[in-house]
Amino acid sequence: MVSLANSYLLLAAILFCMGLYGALSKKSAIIVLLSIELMLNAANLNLIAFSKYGVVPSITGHIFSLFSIAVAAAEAAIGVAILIAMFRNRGTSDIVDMDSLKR
Amino acid sequence: MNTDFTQLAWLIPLFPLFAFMIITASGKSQKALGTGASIALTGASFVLSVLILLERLGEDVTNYTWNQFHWLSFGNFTMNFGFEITNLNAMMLVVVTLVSLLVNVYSLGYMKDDERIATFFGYVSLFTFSMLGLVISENLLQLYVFWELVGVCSFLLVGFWYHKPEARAAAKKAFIVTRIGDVGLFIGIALLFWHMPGNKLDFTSIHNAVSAGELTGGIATAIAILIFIGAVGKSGQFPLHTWLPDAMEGPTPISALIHAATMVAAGVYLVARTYDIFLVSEAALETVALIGGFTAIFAATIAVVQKDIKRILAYSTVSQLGYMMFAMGIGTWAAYSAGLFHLLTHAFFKALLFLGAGSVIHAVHEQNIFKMGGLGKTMKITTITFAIGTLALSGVAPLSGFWSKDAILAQAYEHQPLLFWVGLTAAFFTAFYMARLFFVVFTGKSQAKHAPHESPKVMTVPLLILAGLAVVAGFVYFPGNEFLGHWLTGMEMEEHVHWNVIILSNLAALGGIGLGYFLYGKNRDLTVNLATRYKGLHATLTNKYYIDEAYEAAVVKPLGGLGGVLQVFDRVVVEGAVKLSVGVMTGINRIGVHLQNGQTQTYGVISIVGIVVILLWFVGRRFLNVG
Amino acid sequence: MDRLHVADLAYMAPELTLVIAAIVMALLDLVLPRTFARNRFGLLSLLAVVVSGMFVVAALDNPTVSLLGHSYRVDDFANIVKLLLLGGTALTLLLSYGSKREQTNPHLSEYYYLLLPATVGAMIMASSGDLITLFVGLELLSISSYVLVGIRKTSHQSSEAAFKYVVLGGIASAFILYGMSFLYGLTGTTNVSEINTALQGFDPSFGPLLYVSFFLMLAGFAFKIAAAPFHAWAPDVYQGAPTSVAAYLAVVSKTAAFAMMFRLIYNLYYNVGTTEAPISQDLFLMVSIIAAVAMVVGNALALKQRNMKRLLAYSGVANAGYLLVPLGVTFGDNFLHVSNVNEWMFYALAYLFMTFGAFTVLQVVARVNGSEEMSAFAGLYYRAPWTAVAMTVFILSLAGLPISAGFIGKMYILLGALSLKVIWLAIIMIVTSVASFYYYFSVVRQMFMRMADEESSIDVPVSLAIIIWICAVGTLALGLFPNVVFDFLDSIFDITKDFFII
Amino acid sequence: MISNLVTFFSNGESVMFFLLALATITGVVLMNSLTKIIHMVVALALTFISLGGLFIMLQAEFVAMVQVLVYGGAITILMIFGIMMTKHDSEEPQEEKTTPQQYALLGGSVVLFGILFYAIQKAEFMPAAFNPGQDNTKEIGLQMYNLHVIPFEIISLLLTVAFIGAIVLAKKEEE
Amino acid sequence: MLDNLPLLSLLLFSPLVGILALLFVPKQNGNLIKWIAISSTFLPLILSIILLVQFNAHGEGMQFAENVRWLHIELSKYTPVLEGIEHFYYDFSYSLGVDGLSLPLVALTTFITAMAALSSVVIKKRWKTFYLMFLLLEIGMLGVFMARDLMLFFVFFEITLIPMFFLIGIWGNKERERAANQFLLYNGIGSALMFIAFMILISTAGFSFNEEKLSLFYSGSYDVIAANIANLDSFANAADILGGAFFLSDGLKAFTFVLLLVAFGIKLPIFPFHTWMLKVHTEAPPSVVMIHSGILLKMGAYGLFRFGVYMFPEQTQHWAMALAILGVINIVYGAILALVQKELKLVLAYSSISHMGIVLLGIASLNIYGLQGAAYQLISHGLISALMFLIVGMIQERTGTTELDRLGGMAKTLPFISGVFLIAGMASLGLPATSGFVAEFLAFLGLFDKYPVIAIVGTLGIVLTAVYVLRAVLKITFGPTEPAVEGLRDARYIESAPMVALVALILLLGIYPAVLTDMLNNALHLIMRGIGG
Repeated sequence: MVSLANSYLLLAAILFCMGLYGALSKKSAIIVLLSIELMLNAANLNLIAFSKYGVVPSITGHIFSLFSIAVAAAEAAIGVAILIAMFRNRGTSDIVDMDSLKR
Repeated sequence: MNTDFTQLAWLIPLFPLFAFMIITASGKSQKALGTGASIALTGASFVLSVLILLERLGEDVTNYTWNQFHWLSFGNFTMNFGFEITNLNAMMLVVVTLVSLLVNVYSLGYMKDDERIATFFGYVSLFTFSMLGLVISENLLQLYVFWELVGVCSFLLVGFWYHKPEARAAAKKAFIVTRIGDVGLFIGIALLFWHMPGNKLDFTSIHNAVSAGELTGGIATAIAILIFIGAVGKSGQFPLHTWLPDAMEGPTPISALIHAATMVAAGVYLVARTYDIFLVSEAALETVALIGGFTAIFAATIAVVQKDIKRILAYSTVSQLGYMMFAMGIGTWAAYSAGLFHLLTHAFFKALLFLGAGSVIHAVHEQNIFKMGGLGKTMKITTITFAIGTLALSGVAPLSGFWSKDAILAQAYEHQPLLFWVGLTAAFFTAFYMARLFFVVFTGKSQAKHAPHESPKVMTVPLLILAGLAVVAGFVYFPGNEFLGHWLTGMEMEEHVHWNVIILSNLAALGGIGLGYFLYGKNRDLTVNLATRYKGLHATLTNKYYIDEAYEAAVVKPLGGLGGVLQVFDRVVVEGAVKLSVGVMTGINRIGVHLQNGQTQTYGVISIVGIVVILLWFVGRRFLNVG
Repeated sequence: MDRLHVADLAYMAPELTLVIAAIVMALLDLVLPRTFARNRFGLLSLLAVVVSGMFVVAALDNPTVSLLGHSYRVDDFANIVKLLLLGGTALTLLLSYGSKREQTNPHLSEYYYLLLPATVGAMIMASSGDLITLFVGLELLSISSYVLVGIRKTSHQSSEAAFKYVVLGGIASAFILYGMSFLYGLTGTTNVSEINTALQGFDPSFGPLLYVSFFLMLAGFAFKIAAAPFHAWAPDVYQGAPTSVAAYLAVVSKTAAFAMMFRLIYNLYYNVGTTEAPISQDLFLMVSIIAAVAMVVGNALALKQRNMKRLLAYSGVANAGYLLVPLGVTFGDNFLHVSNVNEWMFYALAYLFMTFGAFTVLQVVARVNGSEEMSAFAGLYYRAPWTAVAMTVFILSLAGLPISAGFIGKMYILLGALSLKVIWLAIIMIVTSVASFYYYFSVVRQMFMRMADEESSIDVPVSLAIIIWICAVGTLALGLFPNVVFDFLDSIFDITKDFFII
Repeated sequence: MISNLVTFFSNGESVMFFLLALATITGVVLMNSLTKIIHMVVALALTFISLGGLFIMLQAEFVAMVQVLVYGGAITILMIFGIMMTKHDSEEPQEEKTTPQQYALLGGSVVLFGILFYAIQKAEFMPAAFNPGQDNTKEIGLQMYNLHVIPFEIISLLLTVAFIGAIVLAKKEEE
Repeated sequence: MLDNLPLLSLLLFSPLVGILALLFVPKQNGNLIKWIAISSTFLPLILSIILLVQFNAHGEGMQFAENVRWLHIELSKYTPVLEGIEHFYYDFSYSLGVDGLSLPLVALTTFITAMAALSSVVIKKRWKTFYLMFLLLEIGMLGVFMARDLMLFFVFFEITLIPMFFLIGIWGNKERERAANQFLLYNGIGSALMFIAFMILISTAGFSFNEEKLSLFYSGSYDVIAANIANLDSFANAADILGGAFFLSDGLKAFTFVLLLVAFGIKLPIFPFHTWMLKVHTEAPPSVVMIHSGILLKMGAYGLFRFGVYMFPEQTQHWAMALAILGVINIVYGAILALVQKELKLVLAYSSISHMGIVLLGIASLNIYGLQGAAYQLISHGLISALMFLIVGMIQERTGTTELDRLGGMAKTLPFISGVFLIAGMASLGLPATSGFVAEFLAFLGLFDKYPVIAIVGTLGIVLTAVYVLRAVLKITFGPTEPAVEGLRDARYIESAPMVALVALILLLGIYPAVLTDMLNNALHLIMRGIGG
């Protein structure tokens, strides 16, 4: 066992998949949004891990992950804002109730 | 040789065509113009035909051919049309124009009250044109063209009284049944085309090719039989005879012209025209002889029990045409001449009989012979001429029918003894049913509702002329005077006098007449007894051996059934296949729309499944060597 | 170390114009009294777009400029795409300007100053050669569009659509980012050309990872362009969003995502792999498969659709498939077929005209009948003949029938595919096009063969009429004289200099 | 097998990694199994914070700080606000039976993980020496404002847009 | 003077004159619209007669050729590997020309369109749109027969679909919309397959080298492609140039040939691709069916000649047997089904299927007789079916029905129409002295050389044709007068004019076929050279 690179990547993969699972299985819209954040976070973990253990280690990974954190925050904010607007209109925040647009 | 008139032979068909055009252009209201044009121009054709005939009666005549009309041409290939005058043609021209002229005149009286008389004359002219065109055709394809055209004219005239459903059915049947024969001829022509050196179809080339031995063996047999199938259709030979009796739905002059004298004889003419091919194939000749002989006796037996005057004559025509065919099938030039000789005489006396029948129908407005009776008293001329016709047809010496029939029987006697007896039996039946017809119609008590009257002059004069011809036409060819045979074939005919044949045939004729007189002239009640005693036989005969029913069951019904099946096939299988392929798309549509349920997470799952499937496929394919 | 100089900002003039306009409007919105009609911002935005477009035109055919390690590039691929994007934005502005319902939105001014940043994001996507910049541009576009979709916030359909879009868009972003992170890990850089160089000699053990990373990114992009099986959001979102936003998503957003895909996929993966393991072949085959699936699914789903917006969404799915074909078929062994990018650009232009035209006619009809169902089109020919004729032109073009831009576009794509003998894809493409006749022509049937309940004629607002005319004339002109565009592309665009980042 | 484990745990770094990874995964698992929404959010906060720890192990101190601040702080708080502003049943409703969709999702996620697992296991990373510089915060700053200044500026625009957008969407209409 | 005019373009776009004129007439002005439209269909007719007069029947190849660059897509910039080449491009031209095969079809098109325009005066609504579509359709059809570039051909082929869709869908009978849809989809599939085949041809056989200009190009030109396929040294026949990128292998050739066969087979139609046209025949307005059955079906056969047989002589030889069998199936199947239909239009629809089988037979015979027969059948059937539907239109207008059971005895009330109907029927069943006979005769004659047995089976169709034609024609014209036929008015002058003209042409072609066969000859001769029969 020379490096922990693969372990970090695996951890990220687990987080990504669980985030994905959560995003697509949870009924609560808030948790769905959080699960998406988790997926982005898994990617961040990947970036940081690669910036140390990658083929060509570099600081760029850090920068990339900073950008992605910013993006994730913005997305979360917009998501919650839309959810609030949605809640005002429909009185529910369950994602399963959002099916007036279909077929 | 003098060819002044022969060169002009192309005018002969054109005259009646011109008449047809005049009538078509002037419309059906111009009755006088229409009938006049038709009679005058047919007359012109007749005159020209006679002149040509006279021109050809001299010695050292050669066939005259002109064929410079490039009907069809592409590349190196040209199909020329033209006309050819041989002695055979010349004879046919005279027969056709003469009968046509007489029928034209006769129709003036017969059709007087029909409002479409001009149309009628138009059709007759068109028919005359086509028939003459057929006669002077220079090659087989041209002949085929006119062959079909006469068929159409026949169809039009059979269906002339189109509002009658029977006329419609008869016209349809006439056309379709002859068409079956035509297809045979068509195939024959196509095969001939490919097996003739130089792809020629004109009769001269055919003659040359056959003489040079370039057309022999199986293919010659095939072609000959196919051509004969054409003749079978047109001449109402068994098994394609069924249309001819039905065709009697047409006006009677038409029956005389088309279905007795000219068009139906075209089959015989066709065989004669292509006789070279038949001569190289024993099998083909035998077929012709067998079919002809069988038809002769077969149709004669049916005629014995028919009640409709025209139908009796129609079956008689079928039977006589069978006679001619079987003469052709004997395969000697003498028999050939005899067949054509019979064609000539038959044209006259059968036309006579039909026109006579027409005169009767005109008088009583009835076609069932048992509802007539006793007409001999009121319709003298008709009766006498009809009697002449009857005798001629029965083959009583020395009327024309006797000579021609005798010529055939003599040849059969020499070459095909079996067929001789067949012919003789047929002759007996012929005489019998004609006697029956004659005695029932013209003697005994009158059964008619209307008071019968003699027909006007325009109708009786043609009868008289034809009667005269029926008497004398036989003298152009009899043992000792082989003029016709020699003239037609260009060979020396040596006709043997077979007294036994002469006596037997006369006996048969007289026997038939005698029996007819015995049964229908004197003891008519007996016939009823006979009919009840031999119920089955009687029914078989009245129903014409159930041939129509057999066709109905064997061809028409299955065809309709097949049509129904294919209709279902078309709707279910063919369209079903289309629907199936459409179904793939709509299937995807249904699944897709079902998944489009508005649930965000479902959408995500669809994507995940998509990703996983494609990734598994590719990663597996490349790295795990699976899939 | 590379640095950005003030002078370099001149190269970014098109984007800066839009940014400045957006900021100015945001400030004006605060300052100006309520009585000031905010729809004038629409004209201001249009002005900004035009100015930005002029900057782009001025930059056409200049030598390629690359700033900060390809983080920002001005080349003709980017310029042409930017023209498409700006054109689409201009039409969007006109469309919303002519839409009564959108004009009464209390957040009209926000609509305008969100639309411009979205376009900036799209433009950045077209002109960057760095993963980080690309990702950020993509997110700028995405986040702005989430808001735009939900801007009619009192309508629950609008917010529902927005939320769906956020959730699925977020997942897609996560996929892209995750995929990019692997790419970064395997090469240690985010610079596209450097990644390609590094991948040329990659360690075979990274093979599966390369596939996975490629496909994760592909899935994310396919989501953005609404290619099946990542398409399911599109109909719902289009239906919920205001028409102008739906048109914007269908055209501008999609074009930008395509531009990014072309740039990235070719630059990153072209010629990667060895003869034994021709990885790039596999990767391009994946694209072809996605294209095929999109064509089939898009057209199949549209077959019985009665809502016009959803129908156009499905049609967009199918069109995404068509547009992916030039990407999937690559160049061939001997560089025989190198017109891929041109094919895409031509069809994207055609798609811009026909889709925008169709959305606009839909807007005209919905405005009068208050319904977006297909039945609202009944008897249109008798109520507004020229509009119906224009709609027919758009439909013919969408269906790929001559003489229209869509036909030439599809023909060009097919020629490309068949010059490399990719027959299966060509057959799928053309057969599904034929299947699309079914639903496209049911609109025609409504317009021409059914009678409307009302017979009164329809007036078309000027701004909408302008769009319809521009699109109809454009569609026909591209069909009749496509060589104008071909020659233009030929004179401007050079794939080696303007597309590949070396 | 066991010897592998022994070597693994003989290394302090590894032990640290193991603990943090355990915490991370525990958070996620809890998120997926808890029923109260607020608990789920807190469980995820655990994950986010442990990830910060992992970042520190990876010599990304600055990013770790940002991670804890943004994720562990801002986003978690945002979500809690979100929960409070939208009336929640606060219970994750339990489905009685598993739908085909859930099977598909579970299968899909597991297979996706399987593929990732396979790909990651296949990869052999031969790490070069990572030199984050003396002060990687400074290094990040230098790079951010030089090489990556354009995305940085765009992010500022993005945040503005998000800010305006969030206000527009979440603001209550005065009527 | 005429030599300098682009006659073909003038002809092709002459219907535009009518279109433009119509656009300026208010739609309420029905009579003016009709007269403008009808007279404007005579403009192309006159031009096509001028062409016929000017045409040199013995000249080889294309005449009146025009060639203008239409689509030129430069590729050289992107293709680094082609050293020493200055240009590399796609080249699709607006290129027109007529030869002995296409000119008669052009004339047929203008003639039947004019006749159909005359017979369309009975259209009851929306004349303006009707005639606009009508004229548009004419442009499309003319283009198909004149185009010398594959892409142009395809464009015109597709253009015909759209006006037809409207003509069926707006003015048809009850199920018009379904019929229009079916028409569009089936034909769409057909032309899609054709498009693929064309593209394959362009990207392989179309690839050429111009030494003078040092340029390589993909050409869409029919002549270039045909020449390249035939030329053994061309790129299309080289398996080794650039890895066989342009190699049209035997497999690919067979594939393309089958694609073309199916594509044109749908149009023709060949069994089992015929179901679509039943609906069109029953639902479309009769004057439109005149055009559909008279000309549009011929486009399929024309394509089969031009692209199938001429470009792929080997494949044609190889598939000749299959074609012959398909032809016979078409003939017999169509005939038997025509026999059981209860609706006159369906009888005629199946009859078209049956008659188009003759075209296949002619092609399959691979000799000049057969080809002549097939080509002759195109013209002949065009005229006959146009005449038939002209009459159907009149019957339908007068009685409101075309069901056989409800019609009868028309000869009494409508003698003129009945007479013409009878003539049409006779021509349809191949009566000598009508054009139908010549075609049938030549096609069968040709086939008898090659496949006598199949031909004999096929002749069964001749009998069946007689049966179904007479069944239908006699049911309607003969027999007792049905109530629906009572008290009707015979043909008006404007109706009888097209009838007389059509009958005259049918008879002329039947009596003196050399006028047409001579013209066809040089075009078919070229085809023969390929298949070397």
